[in-house]
Amino acid sequence: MKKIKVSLESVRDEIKSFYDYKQWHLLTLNGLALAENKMEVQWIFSKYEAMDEIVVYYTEIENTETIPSIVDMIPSAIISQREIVDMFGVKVDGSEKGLYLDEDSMQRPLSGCSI
Amino acid sequence: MFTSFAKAFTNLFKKPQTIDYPLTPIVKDRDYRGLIGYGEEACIYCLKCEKACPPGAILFVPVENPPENKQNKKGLKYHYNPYLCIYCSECVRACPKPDEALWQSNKKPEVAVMDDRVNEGWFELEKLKKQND
Amino acid sequence: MIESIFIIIAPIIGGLLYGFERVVRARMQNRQGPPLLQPFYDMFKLIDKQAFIVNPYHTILGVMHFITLWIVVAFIIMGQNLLYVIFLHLLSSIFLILAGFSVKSVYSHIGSNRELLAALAYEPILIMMAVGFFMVNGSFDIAVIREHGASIVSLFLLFLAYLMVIPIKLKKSPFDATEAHQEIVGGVEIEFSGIFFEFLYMAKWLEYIFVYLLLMLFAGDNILLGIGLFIGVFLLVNLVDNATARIKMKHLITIVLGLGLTLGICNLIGLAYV
Amino acid sequence: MKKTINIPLGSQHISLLEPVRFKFECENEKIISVDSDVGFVHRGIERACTTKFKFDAIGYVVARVCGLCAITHSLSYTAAIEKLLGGEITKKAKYLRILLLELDRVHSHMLCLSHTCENAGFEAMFMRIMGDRELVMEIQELLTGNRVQFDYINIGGVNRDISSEVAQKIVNNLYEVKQRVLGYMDEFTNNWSLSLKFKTIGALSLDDAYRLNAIGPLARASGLNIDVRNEIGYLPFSEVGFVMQTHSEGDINARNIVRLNEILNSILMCENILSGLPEGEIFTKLKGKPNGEAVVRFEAPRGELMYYVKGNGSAMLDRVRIKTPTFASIPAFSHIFVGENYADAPAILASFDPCLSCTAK
Repeated sequence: MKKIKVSLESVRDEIKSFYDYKQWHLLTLNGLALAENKMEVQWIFSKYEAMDEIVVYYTEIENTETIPSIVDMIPSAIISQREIVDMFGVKVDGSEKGLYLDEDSMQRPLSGCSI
Repeated sequence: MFTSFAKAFTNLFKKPQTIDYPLTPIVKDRDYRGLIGYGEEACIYCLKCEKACPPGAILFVPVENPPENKQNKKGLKYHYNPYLCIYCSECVRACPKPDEALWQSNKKPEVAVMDDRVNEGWFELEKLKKQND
Repeated sequence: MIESIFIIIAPIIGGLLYGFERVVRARMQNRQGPPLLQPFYDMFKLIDKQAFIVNPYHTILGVMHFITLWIVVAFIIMGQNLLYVIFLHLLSSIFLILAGFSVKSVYSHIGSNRELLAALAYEPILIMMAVGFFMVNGSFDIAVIREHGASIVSLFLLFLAYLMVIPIKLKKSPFDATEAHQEIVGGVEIEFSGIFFEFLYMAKWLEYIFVYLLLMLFAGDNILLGIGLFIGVFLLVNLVDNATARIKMKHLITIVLGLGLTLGICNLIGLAYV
Repeated sequence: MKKTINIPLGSQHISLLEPVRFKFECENEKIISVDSDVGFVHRGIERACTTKFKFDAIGYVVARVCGLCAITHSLSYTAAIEKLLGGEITKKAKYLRILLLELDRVHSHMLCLSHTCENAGFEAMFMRIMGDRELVMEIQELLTGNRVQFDYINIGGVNRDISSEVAQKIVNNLYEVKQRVLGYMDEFTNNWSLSLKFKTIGALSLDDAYRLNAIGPLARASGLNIDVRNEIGYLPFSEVGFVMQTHSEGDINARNIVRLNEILNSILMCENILSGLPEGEIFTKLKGKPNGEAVVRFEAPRGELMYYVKGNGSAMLDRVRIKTPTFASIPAFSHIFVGENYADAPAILASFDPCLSCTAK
């Protein structure tokens, strides 16, 4: 496992220059609570047909900061991004919608249904 | 397509694979992981099983409350909740005297009904346990 | 007298037939299956359930579907005109289709659409069948057809075409796209509930009676042949049900309309000129 | 007038008994766009792992994420902890782990195949495969003591040894399963109505598979060589005869064929393991507390499963991150649906082998 630290501003450029869609695939986005209102965000990649080659890009952010979206480069990141919005309460560019539904959400099945 | 056709036809004259369940009981293998058995005489009250149990289905709770002497391990009583148990047999592996003090049978728990107060009874025990810690 | 008793107990016979078919199907799939009287247990359960009325027309049309179908069965048993029977049966299908369109559910709409398309595919075959019977027996009356000898030899191609109609009507693979449990959750049935669904459920049993009574017309006055036909086709339909997947509406129409019409027309032309 | 209709599939639907919702926008019955929603049941297992349970009990907790790939979950977690503790387990334990992993794959693939058939309206095939699946379930029960929740893998090894009678029974049953699977192979390739439902339906091109990060049988059916068993050295998969199965078509039929081939390969691996099972202990006691970070991947029946574990030297872990196969494939799923007929949607969905129980962890 190789860990590469990047700054929040350069994360998009770093991933863009690194990511070749025929060689790497995104495993997931991961969050890690470090201290009071500080957290680490990780982008975990793995290489096709290679022995255990995993690259982790990570950056440390304040909880109030917004992390950039990488959906335009890696379409499958959308679902991890939406999950991280809900799990850590961070903001992700363009993914203001979370993944999980509140109990009183209008999108819940059978919401607005009264018997 | 024709093989399934023929198979469906020959199946007509075969004994069904499934059994008439509630009437015909299911036979469980000897090594099936089922309820945990407990032998009080052999138990040395090391409480290893209680610590090892992932869901916390084994509790040693003092008989008298509050206990006169907290060090008196013999004042503890073994409680086991078969409905919380995940039958992983971690406790049996942790037990210093397996087969005598603690063992795993291949029996399934009875279906619990409301009168058993499975949950409420257990919550009271958990509360007691917490108070004495 | 016997006829009226038959008419009254027709749904019960249909239910027994349906229950028996479920047992046979379970055995074909090598499993225990439900008891013979399961349809009736289901019925009692449905009666106990709370019934929701989505809108009155929907419910009324559903009940009308059942009543019309019962009348259809009654007409066949009484030996009425075959053309009347077929058109009245079409009417009962139309009631069901309208019921499906009268609610908001998407599944119900798709179900109605498919039901309509299926009716388009099998109705010409039924009509050609009536024409075929007329050409052989000189009458559309079922009573007359029953008095004549077996017409299965001269109407063999139509008989084959009719075999394709049976799975559509009984909602069996490969032609069960109109109901399509896994896709549209029963289609038109979806918005019926409780006792009103029971009417639809009983209509299904009557559908069994209708289909097999029409089939027995091919045997004419030969009752043994009629029973033989019934058993053979019953087994065949269930075996095919157990050997095929559900095909799409598009394929259903191509196959049933294309093949069925060809078979039917060949048979009629043959009858007219040979 | 509106030209399209919205058809919902889920969150409660007969063809899929799990809480996922796809909203199809259809023109007549042709799907033109898809919206998916997966977050209906969130159980907070990741959180429970770091707050409620000590690290040695979590293997049993994560096994409850999913009933079908229970073994892969506990195995991945255990492997991560073993990496952090730095111990080496015995060769026999490794072999037994592969044995159960492959048995699990066999029964999971059979479930998926039967489900695909059922959603294509082929009830008899569903019953047939489900009935034959009992053969595998039976030997799993003999081996581990339970049908579904195996609780077989322990930090340091496995919980039960295998007796010679059980080994013989496994060999016998697997031989039987192999014959049946060859029968399905015939059915899937030759049945006329199944070919109407499966061939050229729900195709995913190789480029799209790369672009959307498809994994598991879904990607392998499109010709993408991704199988984690090929990419990890932790368990000796190549020693026991692992061969990657791929197909080039990418449609439902290709997925089925890939799954069938994988079942055959798994059976071969199991037979190899049983014939060459090394002697030795099945359990090594590992001491210490996990400290540091580890990423472990395993090939679950549905695709790549990833565990990220961070420990801080105490009995409670800092973070457990689970990436389940279905979760990562949702974008690919949505992509495949576009342009297909709604009548095929349930069969396509079943051919992905979605596991929403994993997704809603």
